[in-house]
Amino acid sequence: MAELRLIDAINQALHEEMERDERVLVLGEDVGRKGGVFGATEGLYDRFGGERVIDTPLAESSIVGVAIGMAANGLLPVAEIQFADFIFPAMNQILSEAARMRYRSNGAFGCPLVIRAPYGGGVHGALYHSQSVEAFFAHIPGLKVVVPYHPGDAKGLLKASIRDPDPVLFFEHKKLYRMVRGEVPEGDYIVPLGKAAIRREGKDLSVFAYGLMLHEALVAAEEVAKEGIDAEVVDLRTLRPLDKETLLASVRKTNRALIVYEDNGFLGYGAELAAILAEEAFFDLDAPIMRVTGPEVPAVPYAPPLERWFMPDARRIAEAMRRLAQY
Amino acid sequence: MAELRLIDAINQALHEEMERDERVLVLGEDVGRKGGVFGATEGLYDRFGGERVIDTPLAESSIVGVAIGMAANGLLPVAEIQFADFIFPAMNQILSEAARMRYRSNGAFGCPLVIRAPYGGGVHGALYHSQSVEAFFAHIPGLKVVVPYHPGDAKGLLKASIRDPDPVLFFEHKKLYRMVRGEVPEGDYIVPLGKAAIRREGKDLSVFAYGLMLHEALVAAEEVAKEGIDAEVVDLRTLRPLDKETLLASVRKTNRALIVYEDNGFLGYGAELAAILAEEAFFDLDAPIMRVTGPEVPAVPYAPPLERWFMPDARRIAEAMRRLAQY
Amino acid sequence: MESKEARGVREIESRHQALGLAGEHLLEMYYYMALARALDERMWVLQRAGKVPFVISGQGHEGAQAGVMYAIDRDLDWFVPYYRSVCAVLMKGMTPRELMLSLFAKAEDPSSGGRQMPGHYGHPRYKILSTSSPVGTQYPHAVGIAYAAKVRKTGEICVVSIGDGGTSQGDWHEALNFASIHRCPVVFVVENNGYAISVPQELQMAVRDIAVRAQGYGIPGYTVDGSDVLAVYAVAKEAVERARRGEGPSLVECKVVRLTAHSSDDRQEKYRPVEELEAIRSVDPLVVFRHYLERAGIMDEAKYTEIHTRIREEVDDATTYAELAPYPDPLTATRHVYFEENGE
Amino acid sequence: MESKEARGVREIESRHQALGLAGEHLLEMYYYMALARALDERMWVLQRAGKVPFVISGQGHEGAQAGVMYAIDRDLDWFVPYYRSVCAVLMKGMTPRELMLSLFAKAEDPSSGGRQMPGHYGHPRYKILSTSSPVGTQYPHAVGIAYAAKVRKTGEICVVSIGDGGTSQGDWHEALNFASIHRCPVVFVVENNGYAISVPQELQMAVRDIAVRAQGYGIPGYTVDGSDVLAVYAVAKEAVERARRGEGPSLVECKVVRLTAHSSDDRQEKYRPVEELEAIRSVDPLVVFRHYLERAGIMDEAKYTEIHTRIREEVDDATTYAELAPYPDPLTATRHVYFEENGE
Ligand SMILES: Cc1ncc(C[n+]2csc(CCOP(=O)(O)OP(=O)(O)O)c2C)c(N)n1
Ligand SMILES: Cc1ncc(C[n+]2csc(CCOP(=O)(O)OP(=O)(O)O)c2C)c(N)n1
Ligand SMILES: [Mg+2]
Ligand SMILES: [Mg+2]
Repeated sequence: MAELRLIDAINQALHEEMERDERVLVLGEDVGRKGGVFGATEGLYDRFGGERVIDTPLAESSIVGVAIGMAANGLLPVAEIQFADFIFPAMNQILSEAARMRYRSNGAFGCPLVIRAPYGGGVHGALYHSQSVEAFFAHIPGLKVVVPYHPGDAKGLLKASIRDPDPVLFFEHKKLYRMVRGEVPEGDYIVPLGKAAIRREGKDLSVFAYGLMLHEALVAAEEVAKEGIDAEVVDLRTLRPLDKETLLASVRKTNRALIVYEDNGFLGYGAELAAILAEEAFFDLDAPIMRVTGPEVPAVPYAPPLERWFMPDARRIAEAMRRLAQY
Repeated sequence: MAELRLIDAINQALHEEMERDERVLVLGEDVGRKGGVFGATEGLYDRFGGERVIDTPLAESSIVGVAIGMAANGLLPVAEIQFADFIFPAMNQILSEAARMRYRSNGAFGCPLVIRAPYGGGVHGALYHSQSVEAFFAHIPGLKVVVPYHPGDAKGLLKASIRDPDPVLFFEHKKLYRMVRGEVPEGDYIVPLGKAAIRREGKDLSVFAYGLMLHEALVAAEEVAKEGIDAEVVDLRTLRPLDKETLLASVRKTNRALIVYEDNGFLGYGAELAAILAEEAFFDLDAPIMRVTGPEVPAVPYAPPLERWFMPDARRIAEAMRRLAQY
Repeated sequence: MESKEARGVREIESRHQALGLAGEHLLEMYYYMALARALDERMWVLQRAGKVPFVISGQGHEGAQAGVMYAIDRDLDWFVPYYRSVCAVLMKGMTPRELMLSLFAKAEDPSSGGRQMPGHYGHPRYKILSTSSPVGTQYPHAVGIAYAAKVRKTGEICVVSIGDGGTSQGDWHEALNFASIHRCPVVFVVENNGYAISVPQELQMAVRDIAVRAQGYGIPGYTVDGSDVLAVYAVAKEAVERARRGEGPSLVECKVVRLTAHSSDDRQEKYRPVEELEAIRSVDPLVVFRHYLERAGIMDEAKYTEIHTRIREEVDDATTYAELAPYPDPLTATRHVYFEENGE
Repeated sequence: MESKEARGVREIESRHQALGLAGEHLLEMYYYMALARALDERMWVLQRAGKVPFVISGQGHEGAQAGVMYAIDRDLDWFVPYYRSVCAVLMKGMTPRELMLSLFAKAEDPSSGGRQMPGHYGHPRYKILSTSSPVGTQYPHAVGIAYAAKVRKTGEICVVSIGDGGTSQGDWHEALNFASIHRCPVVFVVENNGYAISVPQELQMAVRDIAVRAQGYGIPGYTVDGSDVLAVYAVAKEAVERARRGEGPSLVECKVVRLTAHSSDDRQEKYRPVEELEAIRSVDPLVVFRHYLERAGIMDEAKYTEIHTRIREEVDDATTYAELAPYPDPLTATRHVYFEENGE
């Protein structure tokens, strides 16, 4: 089994799925000749040609809108939004169209569409190349939202997303692309959507995270382990549909919950985790539900001291773990 | 003091503000000659003319985008989005531009802009004329989000919004427009943004709601009062910035929280209220934090039995109150 | 010397014959136009009678729709409608019952099972894509359908409709741009009735003819009188054939009239002058086309009565059927948010 | 008989004189173009040296920008830039130090206090609207600024810039449509360098000249060689005067070349042929304009040295100043999310 980076795993999944099923097609800005600004679509254009690997005009609404039409007429489009920050021109097509094609037609039409979007901060991307936008989409019934952390997951989750009959938003953390390596099985396999993974078992408290924050949480967990705090770290992987069973089971075991996300806190994704726990696991909780999140500003600023200030990291997560363990 | 409907209060506020300050200007689809599809801008065109009451092209992104430019050059635009459901083409302009003009320019530019949008279900509007979209915007730092319930509030809050130096989203529930009357002071006054109102004092449990759901909560509170349950009903009024003091103080008094919103539950606005309470009022809580929300489907269906099925109402809220009071 | 009248008939005959159309074809088009109108009028009656809360419809647009839809292969090709496409979806295969089921929001409504407002057509069997309310989103969908047809070599083309107001949306521009780059087999139709609810064309755009925009995408653009069914057919035929030949999209603007208010929630007297409302009656496509058929000797009193009797029966049947049909069960309301393994 | 050379000079002189420009005006334009280029080149050097993480810039676009900005009232009028507008914002008043402060993301950066990436210009004093990254959003802003100028009768006009790729966005279309309806005093500039990162114009649109789209909005459209500063000036002047007269917007497409990669994150060798990269050097606006100035006898060796010595000093000064300037204090990072009563 090869040790690959997240970006390689994604590239591999795209290659294999396009090879496997000629209905699969990739479209987006610079995904063709250039192979994507992050290289995720590297090699696809040479292998499959311009008809199936489309360098689109610079217009996100039509990237998604056209993909919806393709999906309605027998193709399986994988659209790339160059940065998650630039997904908002396509918001209407995603929310009003892709997400409710099935519901509004009472099941007559589906929308098997994947939208890949690199997201997240810590890469000197400033206000408009650093955003975590998952909360906007995880709120929308009819969509599925996936955020891989482990490269092996990334490949299997992306394949599952491409084969899924419903629209899936697939967010890839830019900083993770080339940061960590992980075992990626060769050939075909699937990691099912809607299942969280326990990355580290523990008994003192539960940490829920995804994407880059999962990495930081794991680092923090090892750190506090030295102090005798045994943290369970849960990788949510799919944000919608949420694996509620794993969430609740973990808290029922540890009786303490820490929720970590990079986005600003107010109504960010983790708010829903807290709300579910406060309703359904209230009597299992021995301590307040804590959150470590990005600060309440519009986005990650550029200057290095400001960017550092913004990003939640292992240090801050470890601190929160210590406070939580004290209850 | 006159007893007015919500729609009249809004119309009055617009008239008075345009009269008071010639920088105030109204733009949107059908806001001119027709006076708006709900009549909110009735009379403005005749009084102030087509230059200040603009019937725009059918293009929400430019309605907001042009308004942002107007605001940058000395005007105080009040944009109408005909239905909140149609705000998504303008998502990028609202989120990427209006909400962060000030932050990104380090305070050099502001964006004094109001976006009014009728929202909500129960009016036979089906999937695309019934949505509650406040959660998408209440998540965004740099925006303010207001949802009036009482007509007197509506006038004062709208005036405050127009005079606010930052972008304000002002959501008006369509069903409330002509449903309830309330005292609306004549002449000029302001209801400050960021302050909740306790509509009914109580000691057994706290209900947090806004818009139409506030009305349903009040009805439910009177019903359970007959059974000896004394509910406090808090009208949030401003969803961002949230009046956290009032939220926390109420729960510290009643030790029980019920959160009501019309939107689908998962990551809807009330999730954040629950998260805050679960973190900051954990030891004050005697019971799980409960939510009554719309169901987890893309939007309100049209057929009368389906629409009734969707809408949270006094009956369901009262049931939840009873359950909550039993802990 | 030939009488003036006889010469008139010959000219008229040569007009539709030059287009390869026989009398029976014209009668088929007329039938659909008249059926659409009759259904449409019935819908308003039902709304006024308080039997349904809402109606939005296509009176005045039927000629444009008949001309366009007659130019496609109605079995093979795709259609992406909008809420005024009553005549078009009937021609594409939907039945009066199906339309009435949607008006009454009944469980059996094939477009949405009663979930959507009336006018939100959709039907996979007839290759009519499901419609939403946000204006403009359908244009990129049509491009995607056409692109897929091209890649999959199905031979299909796709027709999509929108109003004049809809051309202001960014999606409209993005769709034309994308389609023209990739020469997608799509025909972009604009049914220009001069209004977007109350907003007149002068406040919607600074040009008289929307078709001039075609040049900005390097594609053919046509402006045609939507009350003249044959003129529309001729233009649509050209556009369809071009698409079929793989030469790419065209833009077809049909000037039509909106005979009713925007919808049952609107009162157009507030913003349209009385004279205008009177004047547009004279370009009612149904009246104009009937006149043509009569002058061409294709339709006489008897034929007219026969067609309209049939239509009346169909509309009555559809109304009764739909009115009596059951509403959807609330227990089904959570279904089809996502694909269901054992769905349907 | 007059020598060929002398005749050449006369022709040249008459060219700028016909436009009402004297030698000193041309030298001012040249100065800004050369200053922009020098700053720009320095930025790339600093990036390569690892002193800053990122650069995006306007090499090859300077001629178009100088021609346009010289046509406006730089004190009175508004400018809505994009990330290649280095020369334009300098002409609008920004200083080399201000640009370098933004490159280094220092606290004193007037555009954003170090919050935004370089190239995101903005300055209320110079009437340069704050820029974001999402391509296309600035076009409607410019329309709003122009509308406000009209309502407030300030006499201002507004110039806005974008690249060829940006014209594909819905916002681009919506802005042109809105402005043309209301005859807003705005000049829409497109700096067409034939690429959007790696995407060539043929995959961005099906037309050769973007200016043809102007017809779709009933406004004048111009396509002009962006390496020919005087040609750009002439066209821009017309557009500016039209706007000033209250006759509404114009669309000015300048064909320019992108001499560098899209940004420091890009490697254009991957998608641009070597021959093309060599060929575009010959239409470098700076070279072309210098040649003109020399032939017109406006610039000689001494003048050239004088200008470039001054520029070199300014660039050095700006670099040193910005490099030494302090970063913003993280304690300030929560500020200006909303208006602050005692702000600044
Ligand atoms: C995005 C969006 N904005 C606003 C509306 C409300 N609306 C529905 S139809 C309509 C006018 C459409 O006019 P036009 O495109 O000319 O079509 P017509 O009804 O005249 O055939 C408006 C504003 C909508 N449905 N979608
Ligand atoms: C909405 C949006 N989508 C994608 C991007 C990423 N991006 C930045 S610049 C660019 C290409 C712009 O090309 P063009 O408009 O031709 O301008 P040029 O850089 O060539 O001057 C892209 C795709 C973005 N900034 N915004
Ligand atoms: Mg219309
Ligand atoms: Mg370009």
